[in-house]
Amino acid sequence: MTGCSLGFINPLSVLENPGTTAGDFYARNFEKKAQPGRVILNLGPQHPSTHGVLRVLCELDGEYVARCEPILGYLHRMHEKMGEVKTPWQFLPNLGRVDYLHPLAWNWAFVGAAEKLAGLTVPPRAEWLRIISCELNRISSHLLWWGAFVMDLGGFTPILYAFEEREKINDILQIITGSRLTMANFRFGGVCADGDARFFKLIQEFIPYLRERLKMYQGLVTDNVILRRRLEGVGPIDVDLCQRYGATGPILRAAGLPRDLRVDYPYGYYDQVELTIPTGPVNDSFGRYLVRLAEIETSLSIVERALKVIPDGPIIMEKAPKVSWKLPAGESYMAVEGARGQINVHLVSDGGKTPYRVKLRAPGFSNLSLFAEAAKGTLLADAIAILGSLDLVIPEIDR
Amino acid sequence: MLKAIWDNIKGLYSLLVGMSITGRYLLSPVETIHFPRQVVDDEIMASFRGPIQLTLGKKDPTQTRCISCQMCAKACPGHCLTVTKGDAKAPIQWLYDFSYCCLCGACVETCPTGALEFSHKVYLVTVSRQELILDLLSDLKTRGTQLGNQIVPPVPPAAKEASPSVAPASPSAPATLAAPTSAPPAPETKTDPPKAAEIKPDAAKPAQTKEPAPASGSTDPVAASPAVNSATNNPATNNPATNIANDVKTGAPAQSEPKAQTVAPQELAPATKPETKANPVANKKIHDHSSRPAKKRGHK
Amino acid sequence: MTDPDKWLTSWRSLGALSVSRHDLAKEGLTVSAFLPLAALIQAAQELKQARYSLLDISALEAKEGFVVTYHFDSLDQPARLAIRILAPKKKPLAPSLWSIFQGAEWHEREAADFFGLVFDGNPNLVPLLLPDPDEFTGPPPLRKAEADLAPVSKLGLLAQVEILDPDFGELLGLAQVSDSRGGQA
Amino acid sequence: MDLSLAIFVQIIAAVLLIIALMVGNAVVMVYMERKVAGFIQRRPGPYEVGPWGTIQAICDSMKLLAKQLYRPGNVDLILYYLAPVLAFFPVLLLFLPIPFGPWLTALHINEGIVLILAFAGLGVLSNLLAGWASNNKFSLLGAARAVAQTVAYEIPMILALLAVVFLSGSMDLKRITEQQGQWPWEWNILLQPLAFFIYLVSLVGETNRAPFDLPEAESELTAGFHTEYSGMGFALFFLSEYANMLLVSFVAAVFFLGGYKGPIADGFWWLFIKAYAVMFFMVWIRWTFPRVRFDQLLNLNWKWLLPLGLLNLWATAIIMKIFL
Repeated sequence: MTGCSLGFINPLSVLENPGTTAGDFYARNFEKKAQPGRVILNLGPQHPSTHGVLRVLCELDGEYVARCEPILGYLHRMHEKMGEVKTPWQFLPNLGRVDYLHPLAWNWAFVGAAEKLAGLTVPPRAEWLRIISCELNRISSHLLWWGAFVMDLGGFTPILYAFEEREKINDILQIITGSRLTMANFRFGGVCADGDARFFKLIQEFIPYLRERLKMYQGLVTDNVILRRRLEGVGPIDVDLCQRYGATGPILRAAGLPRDLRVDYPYGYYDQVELTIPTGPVNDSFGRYLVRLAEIETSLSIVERALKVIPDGPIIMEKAPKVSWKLPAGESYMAVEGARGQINVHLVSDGGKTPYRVKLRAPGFSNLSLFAEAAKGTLLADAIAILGSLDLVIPEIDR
Repeated sequence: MLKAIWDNIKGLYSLLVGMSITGRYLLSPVETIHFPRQVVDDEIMASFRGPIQLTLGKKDPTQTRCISCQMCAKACPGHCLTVTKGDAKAPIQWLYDFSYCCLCGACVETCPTGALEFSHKVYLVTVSRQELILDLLSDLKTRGTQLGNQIVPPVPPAAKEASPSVAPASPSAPATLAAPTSAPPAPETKTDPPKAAEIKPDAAKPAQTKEPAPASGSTDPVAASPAVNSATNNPATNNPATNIANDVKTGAPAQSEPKAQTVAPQELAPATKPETKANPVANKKIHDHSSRPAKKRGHK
Repeated sequence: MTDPDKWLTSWRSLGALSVSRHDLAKEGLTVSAFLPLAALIQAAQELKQARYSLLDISALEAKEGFVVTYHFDSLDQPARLAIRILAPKKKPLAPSLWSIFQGAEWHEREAADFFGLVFDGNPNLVPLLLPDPDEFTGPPPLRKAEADLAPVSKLGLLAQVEILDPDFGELLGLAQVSDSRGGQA
Repeated sequence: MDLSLAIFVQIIAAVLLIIALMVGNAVVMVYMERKVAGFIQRRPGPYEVGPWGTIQAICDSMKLLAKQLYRPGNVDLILYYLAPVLAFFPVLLLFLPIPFGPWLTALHINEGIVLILAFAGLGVLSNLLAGWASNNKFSLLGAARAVAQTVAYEIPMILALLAVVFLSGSMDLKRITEQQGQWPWEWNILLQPLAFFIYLVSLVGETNRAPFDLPEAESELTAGFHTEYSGMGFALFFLSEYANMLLVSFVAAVFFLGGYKGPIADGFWWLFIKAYAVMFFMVWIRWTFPRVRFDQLLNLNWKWLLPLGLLNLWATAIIMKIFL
């Protein structure tokens, strides 16, 4: 306690001698390169606008972010070690928890890698069920991103509207996956539960309903002049930046390159589905916003097409691998187009009970790495807008 | 300069459009379900994968189909299951530690005799980890006796997955050790016979509104009484409407958003002591997770 | 000449230890090669000019040493390839690609966290995902016990391999094999 | 105006009444804001406590009253505790000149608007002190923003009110109300629509309400200048924010919507209805729009509202010269 004298404490005392902040290891490490006259600010890990537990150390020059560095590891659970300790079948529930916004893409990546390695064939009905559930999951992930992004910019209501739609998708996906968030219904060689009549009826009702709601979103948020002014020209990310940092997904597409794994390396039955890849008119935050909303429309058309074509039949191959199934020796690299970009699993097995090495490549990891360069010299409010436009899910970044 | 003025006027118009939308929603009905008084439609919960439970015996519903072959205990990634084999094939104690379970379904899919299935219990809440160690045998007995008085039509070979969504609330086993029973244990619950009829969504029969919770005092939501002989007060009292014997509906009206059936606002049942019967093996060392021996992790 | 062949010839000129061709559908790669440590920077620069971007750096520990796989993918057409280096167990050192692909900084820091590799040239080699050294001083988590290590040939990293460097072949215990399926795994 | 004993007793009674009004208004406003926010977001809002959740706000204030006054470590003591008090008391003075009825005015002076505008600027001093004293970088940023914003939005507010003063020829609030008729088409809003629009925008900016709530922008500065306050300190800040809102709505009602004059029977109830209508509009805006960026906020003010205000004044003067 500083006594009750008129203790005039100058919170800016840090400016004269930067080395004095208590800070932890990372703050001290970050501060070595700080210039005097700058405030070191901790955005996170407990901060309302970092989705999950992300910490960004910023060096502020007034309101401008002179230099920043994201600090990771607050949500690190070491899924890759669990992959090496559990049998492939037991590792499946982990994949529902690596990225809880688009878990079915992670399921597909791991199960696809194992199927490619072991040469398992998946019956057609299961392939179409996979496409339907994965695309619906992508829509629910984009909806949550949309709500959270507008909340970062100050609008509190849209996220509640987005959650109404998410509830409907969760009701649909709960029929075949049994859970509403950490879904893990993919099995080696197929899917574990079949969609009954109610499942298809709910989807039939959901598609026109969501198209109707997207028009409302357009009026409420997309055309809103305050949002436009907050996003246009903020945080331009061009193709060179994407190439140097390995950013993929909506960020690369907003930069103008129509790169989509569902078209470049068609896995499952994606080659039987014609797919228009939306690329952003402009490569700033508003371009990324428009690309993701257009992707919701693409996913809806894919689900519509799949509903017409899905055949009857088994949902899993005959002698599907059981819990103690062993992966054959070899290496396989499966890439799946997740909501945030390329989800790649590098599966290496020496034929033992558990895989030898499971490398999970998260799209958010590379997308976030370019934030330090994209947010240099912007206002603090713009840095938060760029962070939101990257659609980050911290658990998948930390794995 | 003129263009700037025109932009601002268009901007003003977009603000008004935004306000008209929120204004319209201001007057439209509320979308959320008010939990204690309304419950999410059972048709939605029918496919929910809750904590696992033993399936009812074919001939005698209180007997389990488990032959204690330990296949599930080996398969479980979280080491949640402990099955102790009695002299006969049937197990004498079946412990399931829900605090380590990740609901992956490995046990359900590897069980050779189909003795395990997912329950649809959503409202399972306890005060301590100790109470999450559920004794599935006693839970099976209570559910079995629950159905004892209704002749169970042979379960049609509906898909194993769509098991009858029966999770009747029933107080725990009758005999009490010391804890004073505040409510007569013998419930006269009015439960409809759980016809495992396939849910036909399009039949336009109006859904029966759920009659209020059975008149008997205790609507103990945790169907399986905690195995450990702790006479702790069973905490989950503030959600009475949870495991009411939900009859299988024949045709929920076909609108899409989750129909909430309003439960008559009956008084919240007073908290009853879980009368755990003097369990002979209660003090036997149950599967102790605190030690988590490292060698188990290796799976070599 | 298709892209993969172009790379095979350029890697051969860089003195690749072994070059192998993969079937895209099964293993998700078109071509891959084991490069000596010195040639890594040069190969990465060539890939950057050809508009390739670095997807990830996947390290794993084998009996002979650390196999660090760099996965690249082109921005223009689907052509995913991988460059591997074999860092010896004794001094797990690898050159950093940070100067070419800035995104590599985090991937390298993650590999350093999990395997204890050192990437010289990485500007900020402090732990990325694991707690900072004051709190966490344990061994790198993904290292395996000696008994569990498997030889590289057994891990199937060498589909239709063509060994170019003889002592690299002995190191991996593979005979001098031209284009047939490599290794007696 | 000799300050005789009667006047003195009248002012003391008025101040006590005003404190009761402010506390009552805070409770009603908290309830209204949460209910309107709820229904816009299609959820019921407060529901449990009391019939339809009416006494939820009262229970919240009881909770805030009973909460521990947590104070971070190296905080500047004197300024830290002075800030909430300074936020609350100036607003008391602002309610004195407001004419609640033909004879129901706490302090009837003929320059009511000068008193109001003079003390309105004092509120921002408490934001600055709070931001500076709580030794938290986020609140410091919030305080700096609050000062710039309030100073900026004072001027268009004055210009808008000045236009009405031009029209009615006097600064006495009672006279201004008297000149407006009972029926809506006789109110000043029709004579000065542009002034009303400018006033509306600047009152949202003046009271730091969304979409201009930069000083306590949750997603950037966690809670701006009152991050480090809990319990009664936080309650005082909220009380003064809602009191400011009530005040600027009263001024809007008096100047543009005919004060206590209403279609059937004049009286203070009309003043309250109009004030709460303006406040409903402010709450409605808050839950619809995202937040503007700080430089856009100031650009809007200095480059658009100020010129418009001057233009409006100039036009009013010309028209009055020619026609009246």
